[in-house]
Amino acid sequence: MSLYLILSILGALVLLSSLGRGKRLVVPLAIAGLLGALAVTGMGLGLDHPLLKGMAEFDRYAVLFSCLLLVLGTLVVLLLTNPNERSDIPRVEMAALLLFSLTGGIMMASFAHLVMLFLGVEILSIPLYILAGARKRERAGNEAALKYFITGSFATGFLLFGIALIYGATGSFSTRAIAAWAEANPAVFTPMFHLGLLLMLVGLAFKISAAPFHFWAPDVYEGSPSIVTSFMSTVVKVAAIAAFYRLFSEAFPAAADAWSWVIAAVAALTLAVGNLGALAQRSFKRLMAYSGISHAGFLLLALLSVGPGSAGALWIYAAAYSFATLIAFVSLLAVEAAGGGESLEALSGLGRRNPFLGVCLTISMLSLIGVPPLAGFFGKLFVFGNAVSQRHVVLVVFAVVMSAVGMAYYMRPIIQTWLRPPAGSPFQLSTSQAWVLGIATAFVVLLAAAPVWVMRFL
Amino acid sequence: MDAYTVLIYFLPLGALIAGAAMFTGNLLSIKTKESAHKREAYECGEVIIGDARIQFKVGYYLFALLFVIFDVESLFLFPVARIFRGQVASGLAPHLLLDLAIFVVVLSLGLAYAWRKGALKWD
Amino acid sequence: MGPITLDHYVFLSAALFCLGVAGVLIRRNILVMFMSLEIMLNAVNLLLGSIAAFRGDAAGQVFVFFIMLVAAAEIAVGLAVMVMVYRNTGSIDLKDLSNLKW
Amino acid sequence: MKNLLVVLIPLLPLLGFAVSGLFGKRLGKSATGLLASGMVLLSFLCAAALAMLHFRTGDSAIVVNLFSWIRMPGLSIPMGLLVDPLSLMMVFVVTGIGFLIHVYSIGYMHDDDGVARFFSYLNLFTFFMLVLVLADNFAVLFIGWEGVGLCSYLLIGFWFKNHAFNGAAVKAFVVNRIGDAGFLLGLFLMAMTFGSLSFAEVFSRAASFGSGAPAITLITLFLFIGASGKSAQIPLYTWLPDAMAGPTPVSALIHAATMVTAGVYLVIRSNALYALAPLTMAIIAAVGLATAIWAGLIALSQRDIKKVLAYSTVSQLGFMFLALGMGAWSTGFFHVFTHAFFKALLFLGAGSVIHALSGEQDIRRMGGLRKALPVTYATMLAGTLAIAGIPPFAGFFSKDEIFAKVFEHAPALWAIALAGAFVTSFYMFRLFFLVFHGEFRGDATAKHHLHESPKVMTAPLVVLALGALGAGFAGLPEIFGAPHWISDFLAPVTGRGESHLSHATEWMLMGASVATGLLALLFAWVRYGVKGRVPAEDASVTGVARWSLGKFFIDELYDRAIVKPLFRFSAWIHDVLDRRGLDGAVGAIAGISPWLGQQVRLLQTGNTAFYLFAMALGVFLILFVATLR
Repeated sequence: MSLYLILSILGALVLLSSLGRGKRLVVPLAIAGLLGALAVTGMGLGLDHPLLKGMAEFDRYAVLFSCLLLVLGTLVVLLLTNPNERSDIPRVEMAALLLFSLTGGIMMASFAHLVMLFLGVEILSIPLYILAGARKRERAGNEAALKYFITGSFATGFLLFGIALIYGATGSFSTRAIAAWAEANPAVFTPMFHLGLLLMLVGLAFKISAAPFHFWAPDVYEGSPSIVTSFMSTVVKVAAIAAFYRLFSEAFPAAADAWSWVIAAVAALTLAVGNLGALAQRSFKRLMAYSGISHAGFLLLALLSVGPGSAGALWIYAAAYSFATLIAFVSLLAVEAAGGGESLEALSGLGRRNPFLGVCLTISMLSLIGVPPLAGFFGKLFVFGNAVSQRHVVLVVFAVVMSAVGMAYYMRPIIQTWLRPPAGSPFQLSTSQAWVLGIATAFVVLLAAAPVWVMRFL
Repeated sequence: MDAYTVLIYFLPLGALIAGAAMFTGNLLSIKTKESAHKREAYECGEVIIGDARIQFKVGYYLFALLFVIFDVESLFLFPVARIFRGQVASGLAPHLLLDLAIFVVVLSLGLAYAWRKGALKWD
Repeated sequence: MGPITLDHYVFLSAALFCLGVAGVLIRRNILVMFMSLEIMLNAVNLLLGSIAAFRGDAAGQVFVFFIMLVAAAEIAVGLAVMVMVYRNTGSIDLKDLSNLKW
Repeated sequence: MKNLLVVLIPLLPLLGFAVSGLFGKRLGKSATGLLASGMVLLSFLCAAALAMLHFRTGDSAIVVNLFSWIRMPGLSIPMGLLVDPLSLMMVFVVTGIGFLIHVYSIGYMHDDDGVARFFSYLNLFTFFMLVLVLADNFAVLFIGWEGVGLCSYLLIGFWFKNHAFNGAAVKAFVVNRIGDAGFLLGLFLMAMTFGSLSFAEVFSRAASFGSGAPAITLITLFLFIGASGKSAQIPLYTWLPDAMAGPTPVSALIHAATMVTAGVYLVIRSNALYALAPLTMAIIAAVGLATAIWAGLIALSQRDIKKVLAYSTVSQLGFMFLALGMGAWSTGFFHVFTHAFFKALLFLGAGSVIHALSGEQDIRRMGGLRKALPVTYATMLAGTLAIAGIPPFAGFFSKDEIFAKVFEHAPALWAIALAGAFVTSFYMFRLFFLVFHGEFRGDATAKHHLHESPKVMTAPLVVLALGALGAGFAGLPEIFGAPHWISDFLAPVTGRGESHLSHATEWMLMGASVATGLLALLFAWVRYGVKGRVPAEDASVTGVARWSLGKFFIDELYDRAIVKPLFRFSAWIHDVLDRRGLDGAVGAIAGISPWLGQQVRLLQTGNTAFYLFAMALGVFLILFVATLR
């Protein structure tokens, strides 16, 4: 049974169970299901089996990214069990929507056919349009949902037009057939092919919030409930970059001349916008939104240097980024629950209000900066190393300078946490939050041991 | 004379006919002053009641949305209809029926959900 | 003038797509923007359908089904969001929704 | 046994960090202080035991591989520690002087609420510094490098409690990270060129490249950018004076004795690479000399006691790099060694003065403190004589050795460096006389409050003063016939530098530098000791009217011809070039990035129509450029 089926049946079950009694058991059920799915995937069952007549393929790349997505998804669903979580949509329905969205993400990591890519993108996005506005009565939530919807559909339009043009040029939707066509006609890329390629790139660049298609991200991140934002900035970003890499490394490697310059330009712009924009933020949530944009830039660097080892680098970077980001959002949730707001000042003296949280947050920020020996350092090491070996030295230098700027704003939460007087009395974390924090922090620390394993697996 | 040449003749001809009709109408009709009555919508001579732009109940949108989704879902039945004869000939009819049944069950589950959530209640 | 070729369809759908984009960019009424988004998607449908027809390949037409279905689901969510916004703010003008910024 | 000792050296401060960080509140102030100091002392003793056990027998190095950290095709990095003469000496400096500063902090921070936090940071810093010096490859070194930076920021910000995290701190981060970026690029290049980051492998593989190979020049340049960030060299020095906002023991430990010398250590450690890159060496010498003079000139007109010392640190680091630029590795290290003693002493003395004056740092409000603070006075005198290069204090020997090396390679540079030494001696004695001689210039309450610091603070001062007096004898010049202990000890790492100067020349050089130091002392004495001038007067032009002929004609001539222009020049450098020019230029990224960030932020108008428009514009631009290609 494929992962898609497991997850969508799980989602449907959770949704339908909201009608009956025993709702309390539903979210634990969902978590158990997710862990089961993770076990099935992690053991490599169904590895390299084409699914749906070759429209999807669980190769090693897909398995690795699916595991990451499943772990992240499980952690976010686990956060849902926190009793303080407030929304106008029943928790069970939120869990179901998250599961559906996760299914879409996994489709994006494992597609071998553009229909699956399109369906994955949409299945990922549509539940999120709803979730972004989960707090129906708050204008911020309304605005976030609407902005996300309009910009998202706009981008989908470009993606689809691109797909249609690629189909027109190559006569197929299958990534293999497209790659074969591109290889067979290396010199004469028709304008149709070229245009389709670039439009698809635009559509996916929107999903990872790369500049100049990033404008939605800060507003939507800010307006959505923090728990949804944590999902968007981890699962969605990982799924989008996984799809991006999969598409360009499998379907269009032969046409690299046609797209690598665009990626380079977009990456540079994204790095600048993300890092500089974060510098000027006063809200921690918005700061993390810009941090997400800047890391999209770093992730694009991995895309730029497609070759042996680049998929592993991408995975390590994505995992390091998303676990650290998840920690930041759990901190935000905990501080919000303790009566603080979303501003940086709300983190004041966090180290004394809850030392465990303070330490986890500090580790997360240090990993995002790229301090060794945390996971973020290895992500940067491999991504930069690959890019340098592909002769993108200027871009790497720029990226390193921008990560220097990054240090300035990632230090601000740390400074707030340890050097400022407490903004309130000490508080307890809820059990689920403590678990999520512990697990995510363990990943941030232990992923340092993973590179060898990941590289060998891929 | 191919398809486009016809178009070239038709465009001015159409414009001419429409213009002529309006022109003769203008010549023949009786001129009246502007008045509130004159600016009213024409409803076959009846006196109109109320504004045409009224607010619909939100429930109407719910129905409309549900209808649209289920309506469009039925699209997927068309390709099945297209290959049905061939499948039956090759003895795969039971498989096909099973697939269709699953499809319909999933749809009806969705409908049941909407129903239980009270989306189908008019008030 | 020769027979109508695939290129004609490509240009037609490209023009339609651009119209949709222009509509989204110019209009401020959310409902009209939704319609423009639909025009963009329909341009894609037209393109896929005509390519499929010219190539004699059903895949493109099946893709159209998927697009129509997903578009319906998407727009249903979009309309729901719009209704929610209207209930809270009493407006479906995009200008009125710009409180999240900087 | 030896391996255990090696591991214990960094581990003990880490343990101290954990304990005082977790249980500091419960232990109480003095217990935390004792614990933190004790841990550093223990790791000093471990190092001493190691030296006794191992280095007496003449072996050169111990390598301890803890575990394999990164292992992939083409690159494997062990988590390894290396103890060789160079790192052992550094460990002694870090733990020895670190211990004294810890002890001093018990007294200095006594009234502060965050004592436990303070000591846990200090211990963490010591841990990272030890990792830095004990690393056996560049990656581990980089961990320590980043770690000390992090602790340094935490400690600078220690008293920033109620202030917003301001632009200056952002600047400090960014300036430092520009250096780190250079370091990191150097590492990448190194990994690519040599396929390894371990010291031994890199150095042995580099030998086959030959002198002046572009790859090596590039690597060494990048590493030097990193070094100049950490060690505050032109143009990346501007963060160090700002860092003085932290507590004074921090300035002594991190921003004078240990962390800022990490850059010097890096270059000495990589001497096998630098020896192959003559171009980089020339750049280092030029940057070092320029920094030495430049920072010295700025120090002339500073009025904050810690700022004077900060610029003096920058200037002394410049002298160290000058030595390194001459290829005199052990000489550079010798100056690191002596400088650690006298600069830590000067900072702690300044701290004692500030403590006595309840936080006053402006030297115009000091004066005549020698009676109230006798111990501080005496020890500060030792420190000042040492930095001014008056024999037999420590600074004389190391500075003299630098000058001899410079003279040997480039006599012209020697003359400039000598001028730098004059400036050094002058501003230090200016500070000394202004603070301790003359009449007290503060208000009555401050005068009433004056008191000598407690024993726990003065004891480290005395020990350091003995160090400032005696440390120089570890490296006696060849002409005295005694062995040059430091140079001999370091020889396995740095090689043995040969001197080709005749004895007569050496005597001449020594005489010149002593004379320069004494001359500056004399000028400062006349100006600030006898005539009791205060900086405020110097700056005002009306003072010109009160000049009269015939009193001290020579003094006035000197005043008019040299001192005034010098002061003006100094003020000009500080105001125009330093504040607006260099600071602005370095801060090009640093200063401009908050502004750019603001622009990016304002671009986010909240208007969805604009977002859509931006997306469409992006698509259009991409397609447009694609058609042009």
